[in-house]
Amino acid sequence: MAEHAWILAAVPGIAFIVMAALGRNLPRQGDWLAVLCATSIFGLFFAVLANFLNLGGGAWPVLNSIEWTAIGDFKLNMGIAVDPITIVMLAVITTVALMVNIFSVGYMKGEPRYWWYFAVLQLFVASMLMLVLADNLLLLYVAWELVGLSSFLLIGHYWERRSAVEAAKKAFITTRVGDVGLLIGIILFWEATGTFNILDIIHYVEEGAIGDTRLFVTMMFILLGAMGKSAQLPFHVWLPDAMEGPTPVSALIHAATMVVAGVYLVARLLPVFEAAGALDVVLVIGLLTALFSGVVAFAQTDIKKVLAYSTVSQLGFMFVALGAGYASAGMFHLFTHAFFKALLFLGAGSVIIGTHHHQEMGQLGGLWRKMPITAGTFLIGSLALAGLFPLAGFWSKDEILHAVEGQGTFFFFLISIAAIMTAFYTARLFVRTFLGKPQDEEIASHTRETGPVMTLPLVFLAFMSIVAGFFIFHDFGSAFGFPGGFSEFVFLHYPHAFHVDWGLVGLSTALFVIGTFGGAWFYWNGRLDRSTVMAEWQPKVYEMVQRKFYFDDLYQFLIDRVVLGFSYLVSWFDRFAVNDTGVDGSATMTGYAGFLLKHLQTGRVPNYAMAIAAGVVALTLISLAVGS
Amino acid sequence: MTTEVLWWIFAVAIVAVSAGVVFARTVIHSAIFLILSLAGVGAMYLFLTIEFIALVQFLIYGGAVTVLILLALMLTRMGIAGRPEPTTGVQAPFGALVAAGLMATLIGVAVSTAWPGDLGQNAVAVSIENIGEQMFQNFGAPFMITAALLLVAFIGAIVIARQEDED
Amino acid sequence: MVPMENYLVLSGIIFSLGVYGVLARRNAVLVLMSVELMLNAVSLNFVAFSAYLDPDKATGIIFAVFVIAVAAAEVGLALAIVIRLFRNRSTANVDEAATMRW
Amino acid sequence: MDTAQGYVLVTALALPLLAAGVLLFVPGSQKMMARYFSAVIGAILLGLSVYVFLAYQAGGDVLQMQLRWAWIENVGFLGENGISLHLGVDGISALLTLLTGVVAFAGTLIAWKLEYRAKDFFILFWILIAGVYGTFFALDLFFFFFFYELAVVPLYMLIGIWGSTRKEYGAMKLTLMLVGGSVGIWIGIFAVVHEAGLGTFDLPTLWEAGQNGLISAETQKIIFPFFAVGCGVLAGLWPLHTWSPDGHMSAPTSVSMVHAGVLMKLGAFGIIRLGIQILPEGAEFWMPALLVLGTIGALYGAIAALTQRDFKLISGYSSVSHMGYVLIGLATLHEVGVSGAALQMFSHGVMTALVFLLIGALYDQAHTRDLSDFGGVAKVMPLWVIAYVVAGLANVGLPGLSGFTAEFHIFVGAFRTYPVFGGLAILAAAIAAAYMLRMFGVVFFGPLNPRWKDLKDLSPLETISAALLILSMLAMGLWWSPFTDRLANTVTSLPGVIS
Repeated sequence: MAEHAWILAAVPGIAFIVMAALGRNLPRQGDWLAVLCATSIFGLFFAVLANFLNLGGGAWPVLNSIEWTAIGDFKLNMGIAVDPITIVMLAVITTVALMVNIFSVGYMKGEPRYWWYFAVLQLFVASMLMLVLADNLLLLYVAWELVGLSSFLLIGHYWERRSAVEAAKKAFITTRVGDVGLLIGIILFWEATGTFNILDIIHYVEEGAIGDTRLFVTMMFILLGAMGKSAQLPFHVWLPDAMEGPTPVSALIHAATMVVAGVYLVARLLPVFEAAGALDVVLVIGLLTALFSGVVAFAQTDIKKVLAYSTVSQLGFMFVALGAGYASAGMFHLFTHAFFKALLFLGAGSVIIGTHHHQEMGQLGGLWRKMPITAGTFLIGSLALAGLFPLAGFWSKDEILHAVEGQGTFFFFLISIAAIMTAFYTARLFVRTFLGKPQDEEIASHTRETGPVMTLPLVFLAFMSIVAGFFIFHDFGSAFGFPGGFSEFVFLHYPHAFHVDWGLVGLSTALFVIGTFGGAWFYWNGRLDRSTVMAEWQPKVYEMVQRKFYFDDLYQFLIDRVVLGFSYLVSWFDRFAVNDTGVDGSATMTGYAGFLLKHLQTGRVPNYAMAIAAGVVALTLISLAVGS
Repeated sequence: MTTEVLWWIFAVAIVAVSAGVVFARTVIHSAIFLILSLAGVGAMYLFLTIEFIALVQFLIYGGAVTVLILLALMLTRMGIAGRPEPTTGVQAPFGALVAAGLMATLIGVAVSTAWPGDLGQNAVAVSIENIGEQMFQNFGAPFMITAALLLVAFIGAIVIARQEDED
Repeated sequence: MVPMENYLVLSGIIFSLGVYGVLARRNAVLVLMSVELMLNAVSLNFVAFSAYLDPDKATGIIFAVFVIAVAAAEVGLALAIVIRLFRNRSTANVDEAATMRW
Repeated sequence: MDTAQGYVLVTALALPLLAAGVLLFVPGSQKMMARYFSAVIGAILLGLSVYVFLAYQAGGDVLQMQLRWAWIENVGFLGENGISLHLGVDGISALLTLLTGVVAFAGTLIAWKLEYRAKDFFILFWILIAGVYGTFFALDLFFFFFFYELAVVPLYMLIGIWGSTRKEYGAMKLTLMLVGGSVGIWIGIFAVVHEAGLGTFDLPTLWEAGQNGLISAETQKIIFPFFAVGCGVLAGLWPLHTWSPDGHMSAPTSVSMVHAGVLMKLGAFGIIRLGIQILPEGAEFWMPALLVLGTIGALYGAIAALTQRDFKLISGYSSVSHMGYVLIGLATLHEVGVSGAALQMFSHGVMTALVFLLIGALYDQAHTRDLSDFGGVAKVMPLWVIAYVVAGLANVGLPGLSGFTAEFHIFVGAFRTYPVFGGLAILAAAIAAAYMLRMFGVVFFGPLNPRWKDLKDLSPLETISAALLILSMLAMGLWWSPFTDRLANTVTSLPGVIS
């Protein structure tokens, strides 16, 4: 079954075609088909997993490919490769996709284009699975673009809203800039090794087939693609705006799966990154992103925006782990983060439905009374994110701290700060939304707990947020599908047996406590007087944070003034220089020459006779001169 | 020897009357000079001992064509009315220049070229029988065409010059 | 006998005078007479060539005959045009008949 | 078998001419008759084109379905096979034949709603199509040029009579520029025939002459620019592209489709047929220059398209950009790059035909093409928007559609030979995303402008045409090998092409 894992991608792909073609006419607009599809791939995943484990480590990675196209010496194969890292991604994608599909049935009820939403969701799942199954970079790129397309379509689902259209456009174009880099990098790999196959490339690189400088340049281009998709600085701007999409989409695409594609790519190619000496770049970018978005998250008031910046920040954590050379730590954080962040987003979605489309923290508060299940699961998710022992987030963050330990005190200090910030804004988010008194009685009076179709996925994900961290343990992992525990399973050239470092646990807990209590103290019981202290004390700084350090403004300026300005210049050049001067100009010159020369045409016979006679004389003389 | 002297006298006379054609003040004078010039050229044909062509020259040119021209002059009442306006156009000086250049070229070419197969003093007379044979054996078709051309041309001339009713 | 070059030079002089007449004179009939001069010069040339270079074939002479015939046709037509011109525009000056221009 | 298949080519060539001849005798008032007749002819041509493409054996000889009818031999300087109607297809022309069939059929259906002098339109239309087929089939320089011109000339009347915005200007400029290019080609053709000294216009013979030194390297370097620039005008070579935006703006819908979809490809095809195949050394010498111009065109068109306000201008500039890719692909002289160029010709052909179809469908109702007049059109014209989004995404180079297949090959070829230009070309693809999405955002989405609430969606005929074109894009995007396999032998056989 493992070598036929492509079926996983084929099932939602077919579902997409069926639903796009017939969706509107199916009973219930085909949402049952979507859930059925998600369930079946969830089940198929276990079939793949069982088969994969049965084959045993010797048979890994499981390969299956066909010849795709050939022109002369240029041969191209397409296929799948299933190895532990793929299995981890498959686990995340199928699980979260199932939860989101179920949740969406409740969330999207009565929304416009209900069928289209589910159809595109299947397209996304198919592409995402293809992305992680691909055995070569070209297929990966194809899937990479297709997930981008699905993301574009889903962010812009409410296209009657101008802001949704703008956000979709921004997401597509920003990631597209990174994709240019990725494609260049992929082709540079082919240029150096003559293959797109990931395993072959790693093999060639380890043999030293690519020169140092060239390899470094290639990896920088690849990294651009990863940064664009994973919203790393300075490409992060699209992710918060992407919250214009329906909330379940944010949970699936913009928290759990698509945005971690960059992390997945870097983890996949980690040996190459290391050979190229590019790990430090990854580390620094991740660290900057983690700190930057942690700070910006403080000043956000929209639940989803806070979660979005939190996601950016957590992706930064993953990059930091990869940059430190610990693929397992990065992948583990990816794994746990997928569950609790999906939980938080779906929780936010539940809040939005329960309060009838309100997501500003300033209007909420005290929701736990009205929505106990949502509040409870959200609390679990928050604590997991903030890193409470022994929830999932704690273990993965612990791994990252452990990884960074080796990179020097400075980096360790900064990543600790970032961890505190995580706990702080998470606490702020939970306290302001669920605790204290309702800020708006009108909204509060209408608030109801959402139905089971939405709360059940929350409960399941909350459960996963608690237990997912335990996969790091040897015995637990072996018992539940990851033999040897997570980090041994996904060792990827970095055998790193896990053991609990109690010193780190203590430190980690201390970071959690500082951050959480800080956040809770500031915002407890709707005490906005405390929380506005910062804004009053340093209004400039506060504004800077609130304006996201002016990144968006800078980009807007660059696009409006520089890019479009250049375009106007080129258009002007084309009109006036090339067309009016060059093309029409030559026509005008011809006309003007005719205007001048027509005066030779006097219409008087003697003039013509004169010309003939003079011509005869001249020609005779010339022919005589030439002849002699 | 006498022939040559006579030839030179005729040659100078032809040049003189030809100049008279183009420089004469009135058109009638030009016409008279033209008749003399044509007759002179006819005489030249006699010097070449080709009597046939000389006869043609006298009959057609000296007779028919000049009569035609005089007729035209009378019809257009030119030469009768002494017109005050200049008889030469503005481009006369340039015309003189071009004509002089042409003359120099023609004379230069005529003198400097070594004509192949030049019989010189041994030139024999072309018999009228020979001309007749050549004309009707080798140039029959052009002869016919010329005849047709003449017919067409004169019909055309009549059509063009016809007095129309509305005039 | 005079050498052939004499005829050629004489014909060249007459031709050039004819050219001058065509270029310089304004009167259409005079222009026509100048053209006759030129044609005569050419005929003379042909005949001279025929007599000195190739008396057997007499091609030049036959050409001269044709030239004369065509000249007759030409004169007839041209004078008709001149008469027409004079009737329509009351002038026979060639530089005043300038409607065929841009 | 080969000759028998050659008669298929003759049929495809003669049928449109025959159709034009028959239509001459149809009374002008019988519009429906002319339409049905043309639709039938278009369908048969589509069938023949599909047959030619499918019957072309991927693993067989390069030239297939050859047929030769002698015309003028052993007269004057012409020797054996002096000028003959020599037809045949290689992989590239088989692909372009398919393109012609698809676009011509779609164009016929779109011309259905034309009311003004419908019969005369179809007569000229079929003459144009015959010219296109002839150019792709011809294996004789004389007939190549003959059909090339036959395709160009009817454009003047098609645009001048049935066009819209500033049609006289557009038609005149287009015709003058293209004919100017033809002069260069004509000079080049005579230079080649004279230099080869074989007294023949037969292309395969001349290809051999070019490769085995009968035409010296120095001469080749002199002649090549005549072909490159002459054909380049039609291919939208920068800076001789300006007829494209204006011409497209004024042309009627189905003419725009055929023009941008097929005719522009004749230029690039000419560069292969005449430039690379007859003059390999000249091609090698001049290709860097062509590469630079192609890259400038690709970037320039994309950047200029960013701020255009007229649908057709956006498509016109995007055509310049995409034909720039074709030139880049050819200029690599790399087997993958040149294949990419051929694929891009097909891809751009169907994509741009679809775009012009859609623009026409909107313009016929709205009578404006200004982007800022619209908004939220997706509400009233969902099919239209879906089709446009598909075309736009193909334009952007989204995997799964034909644009990516083609551009990927071009990029690979470019990186093997000129990496920096490859990078710039990829950058142009990113800019394409920006101008396409900008247009999507402004026109399709957002709140519906109430002025357009009565717009009608695609008519059934338009839907069929659009579906056919979309199907072609998907076919090439999803399953590469039927296309690449047919190109492989041809491309590797081109002289001077490296692997």
